[in-house]
Amino acid sequence: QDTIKVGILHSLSGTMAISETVLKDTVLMAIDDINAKGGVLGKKLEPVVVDPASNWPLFAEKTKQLLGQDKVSVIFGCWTSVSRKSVLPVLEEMNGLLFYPVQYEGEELSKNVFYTGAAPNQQAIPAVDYLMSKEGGGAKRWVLLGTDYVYPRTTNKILRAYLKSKGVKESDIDEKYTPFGHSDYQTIVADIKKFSAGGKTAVVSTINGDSNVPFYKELGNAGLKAKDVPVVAFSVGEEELRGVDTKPLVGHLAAWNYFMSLKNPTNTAFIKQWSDYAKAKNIPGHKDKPLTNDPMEATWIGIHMWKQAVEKAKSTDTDKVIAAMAGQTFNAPSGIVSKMDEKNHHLHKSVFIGEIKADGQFNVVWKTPGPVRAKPWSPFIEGNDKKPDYPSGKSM
Amino acid sequence: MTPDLMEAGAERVARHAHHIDQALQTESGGRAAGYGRHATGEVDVTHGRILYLEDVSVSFDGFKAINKLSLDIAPGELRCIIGPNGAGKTTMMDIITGKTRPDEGTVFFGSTIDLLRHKEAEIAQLGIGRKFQKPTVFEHLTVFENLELALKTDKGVKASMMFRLDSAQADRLAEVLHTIHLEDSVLRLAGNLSHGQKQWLEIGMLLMQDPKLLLLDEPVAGMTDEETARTAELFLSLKGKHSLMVVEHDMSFIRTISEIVTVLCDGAVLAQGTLDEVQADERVIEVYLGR
Amino acid sequence: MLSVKNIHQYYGGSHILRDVSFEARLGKVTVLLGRNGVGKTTLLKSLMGLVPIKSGSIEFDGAPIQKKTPYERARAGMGFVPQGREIFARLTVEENLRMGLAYKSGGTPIPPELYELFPVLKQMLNRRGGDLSGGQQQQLAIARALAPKPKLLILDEPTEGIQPSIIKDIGRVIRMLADRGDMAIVLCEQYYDFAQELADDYLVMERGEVIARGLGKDMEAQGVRQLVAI
Amino acid sequence: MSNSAAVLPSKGPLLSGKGWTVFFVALIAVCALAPVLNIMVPAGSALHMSDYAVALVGKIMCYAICALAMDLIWGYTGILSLGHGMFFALGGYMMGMYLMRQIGRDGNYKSDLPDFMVFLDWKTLPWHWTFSDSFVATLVLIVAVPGLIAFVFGFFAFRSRIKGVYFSIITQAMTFAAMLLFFRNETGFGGNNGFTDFKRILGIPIQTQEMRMTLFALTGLTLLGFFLFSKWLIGSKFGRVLQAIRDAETRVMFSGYNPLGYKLTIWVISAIMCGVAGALYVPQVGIINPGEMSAANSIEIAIWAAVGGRATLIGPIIGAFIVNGAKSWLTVAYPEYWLYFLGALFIAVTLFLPDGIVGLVRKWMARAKAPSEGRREARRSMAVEQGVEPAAVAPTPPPLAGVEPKGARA
Amino acid sequence: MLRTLLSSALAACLLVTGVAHALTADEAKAIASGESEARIAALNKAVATADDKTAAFIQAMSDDAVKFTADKVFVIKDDKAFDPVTGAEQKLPDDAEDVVNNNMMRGALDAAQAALKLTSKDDAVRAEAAQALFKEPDESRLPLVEKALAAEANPKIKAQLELVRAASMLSSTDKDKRLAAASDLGASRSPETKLLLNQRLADETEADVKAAIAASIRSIDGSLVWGDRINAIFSGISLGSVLLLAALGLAITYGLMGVINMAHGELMMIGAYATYVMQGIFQRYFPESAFGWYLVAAIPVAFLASALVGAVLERGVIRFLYGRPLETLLATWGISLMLQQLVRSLFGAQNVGVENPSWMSGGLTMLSNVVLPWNRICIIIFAGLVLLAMGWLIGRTRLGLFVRGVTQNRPIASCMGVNTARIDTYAFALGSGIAGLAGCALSQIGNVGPDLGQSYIVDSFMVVVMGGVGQLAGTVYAAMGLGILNKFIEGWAGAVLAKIAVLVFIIIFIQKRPQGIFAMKGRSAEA
Ligand SMILES: Nc1ncnc2c1ncn2[C@@H]1O[C@H](COP(=O)(O)OP(=O)(O)OP(=O)(O)O)[C@@H](O)[C@H]1O
Ligand SMILES: Nc1ncnc2c1ncn2[C@@H]1O[C@H](COP(=O)(O)OP(=O)(O)OP(=O)(O)O)[C@@H](O)[C@H]1O
Ligand SMILES: NC(N)=O
Ligand SMILES: [Mg+2]
Ligand SMILES: [Mg+2]
Repeated sequence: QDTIKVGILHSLSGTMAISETVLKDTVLMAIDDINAKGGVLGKKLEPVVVDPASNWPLFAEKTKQLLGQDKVSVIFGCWTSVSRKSVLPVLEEMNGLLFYPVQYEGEELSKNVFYTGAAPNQQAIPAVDYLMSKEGGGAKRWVLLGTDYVYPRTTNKILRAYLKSKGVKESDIDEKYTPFGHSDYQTIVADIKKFSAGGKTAVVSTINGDSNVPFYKELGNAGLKAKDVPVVAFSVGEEELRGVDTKPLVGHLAAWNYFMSLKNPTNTAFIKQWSDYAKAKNIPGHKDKPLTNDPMEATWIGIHMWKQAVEKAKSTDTDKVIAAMAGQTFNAPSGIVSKMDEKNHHLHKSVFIGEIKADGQFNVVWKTPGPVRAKPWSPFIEGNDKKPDYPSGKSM
Repeated sequence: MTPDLMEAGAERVARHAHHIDQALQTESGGRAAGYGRHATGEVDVTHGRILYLEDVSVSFDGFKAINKLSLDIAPGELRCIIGPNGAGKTTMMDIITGKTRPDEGTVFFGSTIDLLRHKEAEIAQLGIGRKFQKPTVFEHLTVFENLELALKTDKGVKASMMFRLDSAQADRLAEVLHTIHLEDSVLRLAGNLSHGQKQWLEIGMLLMQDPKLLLLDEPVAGMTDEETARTAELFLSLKGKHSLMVVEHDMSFIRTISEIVTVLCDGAVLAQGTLDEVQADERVIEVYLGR
Repeated sequence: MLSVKNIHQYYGGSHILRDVSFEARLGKVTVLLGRNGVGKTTLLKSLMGLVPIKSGSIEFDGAPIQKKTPYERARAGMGFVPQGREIFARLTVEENLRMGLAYKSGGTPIPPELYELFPVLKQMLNRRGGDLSGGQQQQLAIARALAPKPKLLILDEPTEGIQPSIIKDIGRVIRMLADRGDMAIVLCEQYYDFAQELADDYLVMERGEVIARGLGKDMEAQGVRQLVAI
Repeated sequence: MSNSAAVLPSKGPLLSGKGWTVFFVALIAVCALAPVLNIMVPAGSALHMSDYAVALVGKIMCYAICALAMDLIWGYTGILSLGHGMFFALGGYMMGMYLMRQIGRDGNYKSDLPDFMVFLDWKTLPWHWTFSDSFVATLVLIVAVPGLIAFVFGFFAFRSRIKGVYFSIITQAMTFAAMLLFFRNETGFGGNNGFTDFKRILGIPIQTQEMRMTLFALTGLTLLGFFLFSKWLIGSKFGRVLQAIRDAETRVMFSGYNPLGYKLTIWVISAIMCGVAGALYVPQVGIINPGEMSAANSIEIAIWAAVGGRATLIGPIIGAFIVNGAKSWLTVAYPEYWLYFLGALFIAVTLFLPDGIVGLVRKWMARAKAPSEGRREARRSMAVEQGVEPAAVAPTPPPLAGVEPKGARA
Repeated sequence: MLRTLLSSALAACLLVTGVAHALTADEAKAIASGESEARIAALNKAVATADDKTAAFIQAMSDDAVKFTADKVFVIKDDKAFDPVTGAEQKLPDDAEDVVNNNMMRGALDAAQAALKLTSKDDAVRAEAAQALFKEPDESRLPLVEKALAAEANPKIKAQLELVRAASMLSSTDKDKRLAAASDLGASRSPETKLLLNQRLADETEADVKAAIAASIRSIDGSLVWGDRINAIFSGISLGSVLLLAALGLAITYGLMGVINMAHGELMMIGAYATYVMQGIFQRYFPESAFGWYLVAAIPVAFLASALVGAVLERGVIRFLYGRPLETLLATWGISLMLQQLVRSLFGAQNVGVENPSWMSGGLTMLSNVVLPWNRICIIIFAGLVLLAMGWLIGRTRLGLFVRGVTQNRPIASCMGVNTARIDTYAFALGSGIAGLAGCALSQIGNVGPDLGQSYIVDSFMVVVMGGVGQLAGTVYAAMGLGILNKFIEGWAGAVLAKIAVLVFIIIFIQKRPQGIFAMKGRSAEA
């Protein structure tokens, strides 16, 4: 066997294709890059791309296929939490390895998964802190607005507990949900306006996917300015803003662990590599306007760390790689040396808060002094204090 | 649901059940009135009328298609109905079979069954069969299956799951097939028959249904003279055992079969009598026959 | 005007028309007789192009038309009253008539004679075609075919479901149209007396073949009535 | 009167001799051959049936049950339901609830309650979980819940004489509403994550090959059982009444049948079949969530039936296998282009195989039996009656092909 | 904090009134870089003694047109760098960084600009300045406001300035002033005032001032109720018009022609992408001033693009399927899959950005709390126009007559001399083109991506069916009814429950009217 197979499990069709397709290309770029530099353990990486088509049971089926038929050594994939939850039993049963690159709600820790996206304490909490600060506008009232599913619900549950601990009254928090694909935000924007007359208000948006564009368009046209009511989003990055006229949105915020606008040599190189790759591969959209975003960076970090771990373990054996992953470090495009936690399978990450600029990029207006360690079991959820901070079943 | 809502609901159900009971009583009330002279499910014709319409009216968007129509038919009678196009003949059949609800008036089957209280299927089960003006058969079923479906049996769901054609029924079916001249076509899909053949098939289905009252809307339209004659023969043979109401525009056909002819015009009876009588009626000549 | 030569036609493997030939003359009524299911409707439909023929030729006004689409035939001057009325149920009576004028230029008015012939249509001008009674619909179908003043009028059992007085009127109209001399008429009819009265020429079909033909005035003599009966 | 002239068709057996042979071959393949190939034959062997293949075929068999159910209601009765995904999901959720309870204290939070409830701070099981720890009750619910909901929905809809697209659209509204409802965390079905990470059934670990083969064989048996049942149903007069309803409902009423009872019966049967399929599906794919109720899923069920051939019982089963098999293969072989192939397949089937794949096979067989030169001509003529111009029909078969008149007169 | 900084700065400004002095390089640097608070302090100091250069520099700061290096600040104009002090053109060093303004800084910049503009000669500018100052009231600014008030001739601006004065006094240390301000502000009836009062209420300690503030808030609330109602109705109509646009094309392809067109959504998507392409063309080949017109140009292009695709589909696939509606479901489903993937291959899987032209951005302020977004207003009008045009075309023209005739009875229509094949193509293309128009309109309020169609298809079918298949008027009623109902329920039950409730409503409604709102009655319905 002269190649090492790498599974890529991102939806290329269906509702999630909008977000996931680019991650597939990121993995392919990384594989090209690694192969060009001599591969791993002297072997070339061979990508196996499948399309789970935004269908959750299909994610499980494809995982079975990747692990069972194609015998891939590792899988890079999933975006939504439900897709991850769907592949989890298969991974655990067949002892596969998944790198999951998206910010998520936590409350999970599997030995077979490495979480390279943010846990709530690496994204949501710092963002709220910032908005409460003088610099961030000193918000007193909060609208927690999300798409009706588990990630927003969990995040908001954690935030609610956190806000309460900061002395915010129940009546100063308004939690609202919209169905997936909701496209008419008139009522909600009007409600936010009304609510905001009661005191300095900030909106925390966990609106996901397709609903963001209509939401921001409505926001812009209804004249809610960031100065008056700032909106901080956890699922809106450069790619999502591609579809939006950002001029009226200047000043609204997003919290991420990476922004394309970060200025550092690693990022410059990363962006250039992506631009060149997109042009060379004729990737629609990106060939004319290449954009990078947080999940892309998380994917990029993930595959490189995996490579390092394989080299350290001198094997692609899952257990050995898992062991070797602990404490891996990598020069991340976000400008820090990102470290895989020794125990909890999550990356240490810096948190950045960016304000939207007129060109769809972000101005970083605040960042954590250094990388933050993930708390997958949020302390703001009852009972989590007793949870071990490492995957069960993992030999420590 | 809150308890009081549930209570209200229960009450409504009870009231409804009572209502149904009463309705049933009126239906079987015939038994009491008839002093046990006929079994349940039979039509009470003790008053000499199998079908009875009184002051029936119906209008469509303000257009009065049936206007205070009163008409009755005796058991075993073959009644011919004629009248100009648009007189309301088909509409009248729609009312009798439950397809159209009249705005006012009463329609009785026998002296006890108020047809206005029944749905189409119930009316058919009570013993009223109908042939439509435009032949309607089950196009994707074979001739055989068309007839089998029409067969007079229990038409409930469970019964049809368990149904098997017994030999008496098979004989009856073969007999009807012969009558309607479709023996060669038993296994053809009804949809592939010609217009006239469909007419016959529909009549055949009616025969299978063995209804007490047959409503026939232009049964010989599109038939050759010879077939028209055969149809006439058939109807005459049915007369007596069954009651028939035949709508036709073919005067020679009417002549061969008619006893009493009713002329409808503008939704009401214009004239009634033997064919010769009505043919002599100036008004009938004016609106219908022409000079 | 119309000349049909040796046409054959099939439905799903069964041979429906077998070597049918005939001519329809200008100013004359050609009557087509035959029992149920012998293929009369099929023949008329193939004249209109609604069912394609397998072989044979159809010539109209001196030009072969067997390859033409129905609308081209209509434009060439063929009018059709189909069996079973086939009016546009959800169009009003007036719109139905205007459909009849489809290939005429936009402003062509509906000929007022039609309303004289079928007064009921005038009364019901704004009612939907589908709401009319069976006989009224049949009248509408005839009026619709007459509206553009075709050169050849094909009628498939036009008297079906029509009250006697109007049948008489229709008979008179057909006669009058034929006698005007600028129209050929092909009439398929079950109503023997009506057919005989109008026939200039007649054809009798049996199992897809023409088994007898001749002049209308000879029908009685040649025992056509019995032929149709058998 | 003599009745010797007419030869009445006698009622055929449930399956023909050949039919029974095929049936038993399938039975053996599902219950004996597949387990042997999966468990006994070593993984390296060419004959080995991989776990993946077992999972895939098992899943598709569940889909085939749905397609069969769709055929009963759509193909035979002419009622297009765009809500069968909901019944499927309901059956799945009933099973899922049981499986969640079987996790016991092995979940993340080591609680008696399912994880998501702990996480949402629920202290007790909500009322609708009352029976979820009993396997027997679960079996009852799998049938009862979809059945009852179908009954209530169908009763009102059919009583109001809702037909055609109006019915299709309200069934679509029904699933859509159910999907949104199940998405909500408050509803108590785990929100959009639904249920996953099952551990055992009846105390037996679910992730063993034996358990998997058992579920597989069970699914196969159910499919074959439902097939026989449908065959019997359609062969009875009941089945013909259904077809009559499809063709001319008013005539059915005037013949003395009350269509309400018939429609309701077949509707409920169809829903229950879907529910059972869903219940078998969940332990095999390991997840159930509201996505199963999306409009597209229900439409796909109809598509399997159409591809295979409506109003043929075997067709929908074949259709489910072909479409899903193609999908599984194409999403791996051509992950970026597979939608083109699939889309083209649907278009091709409608244009060239109006009666589905089974229709095509039947036509071939009929042609082999009675080659007739008039056939193509006839096809053209019918197409023309459908309003297509002669020139355009050359490559297309007639809409009614396959229902060749059986005893055409000479 | 911001407020105290500003006040000290402005106090300083008052002390040295009239002693304007030119911007210095150090000032510019202090404003452009460093910690926000220090920058604001520097800004305010500069404003106090502002001259034209300072004003221009502050303007450049707000426009994000300033860069800086460790020791120098540059103003960027037309890709060239200038020295803010001298105005001379400079070479921009490679390590120059963008100035970063966060919301706080932007607030300060706005206030500073407003303060500078209060003496402008242009009424509009002054009005805007007064408005801006109202949002950042401060007692220390009173003298400035008083002065402006004294000089102000325009009664409208004067009224606004009086409000600014009241707002500035609201946090005065003098309780009487606060009391007076609280009751004065009750007359302003805008949400901004309410916000000010609420903020004060949180800090206020005196009971009677509290009572006065609460009374003012109540009176404001009372007058805002009407605005809320108008908002609700407007959003209902607006949602209704979106549904209507989405459904109109389907009313032809499905309602009239009987094609269960699952690709309808994708035809809308094509219209939206056509709009996107037109935007690109305008960006690339037309002068910037013409950009606003791209949407106008996109309307016919979107129509034609979708109509063309529709015509091709009709010719290639649909026309073999007339009379077999269920087959059209299958085929068009296949088509929709392919079109989606085609767009993914051509434009990428991600959404593309379509901007509102400037004349469609922002909103029309009707009442203080009623801002009707222009894009929504335009869509309502557009939907109305499309509806009228379509109604006329279908109901009043010969083409419309033929379309209706042909779709009812194809063979007979052809016997009447109608070229049915052509009419079918026209009709389907027309329906598709209208879908394209809908896509063009939707690009102005929502996503443009490969999934665009999927999110509307279910809704459009519901609207057409609920209205009664083939009933244009019914479609209109259904769209508006569902839109308003949805928004009404959303107001008190939230979006998710509203959607569920609307679906349940549809189910129940159809029970009552099994053929839709405008059911065809009588025989013609069965034929
Ligand atoms: N649904 C309806 N809407 C409007 N008018 C209707 C409707 N149904 C029937 N009519 C009208 O009612 C009248 C009676 O129609 P009906 O079909 O009963 O006549 P008929 O006597 O059967 O005529 P024919 O001999 O032509 O069949 C006609 O004028 C018809 O136009
Ligand atoms: N679509 C079809 N498919 C197959 N066979 C058909 C079809 N239409 C008609 N036929 C058959 O073709 C033969 C001729 O039918 P046609 O309609 O031409 O008869 P007709 O002479 O007009 O009869 P009628 O007097 O009853 O109208 C009949 O045997 C009929 O069963
Ligand atoms: N994990 C998320 N963003 O669904
Ligand atoms: Mg009639
Ligand atoms: Mg005929």
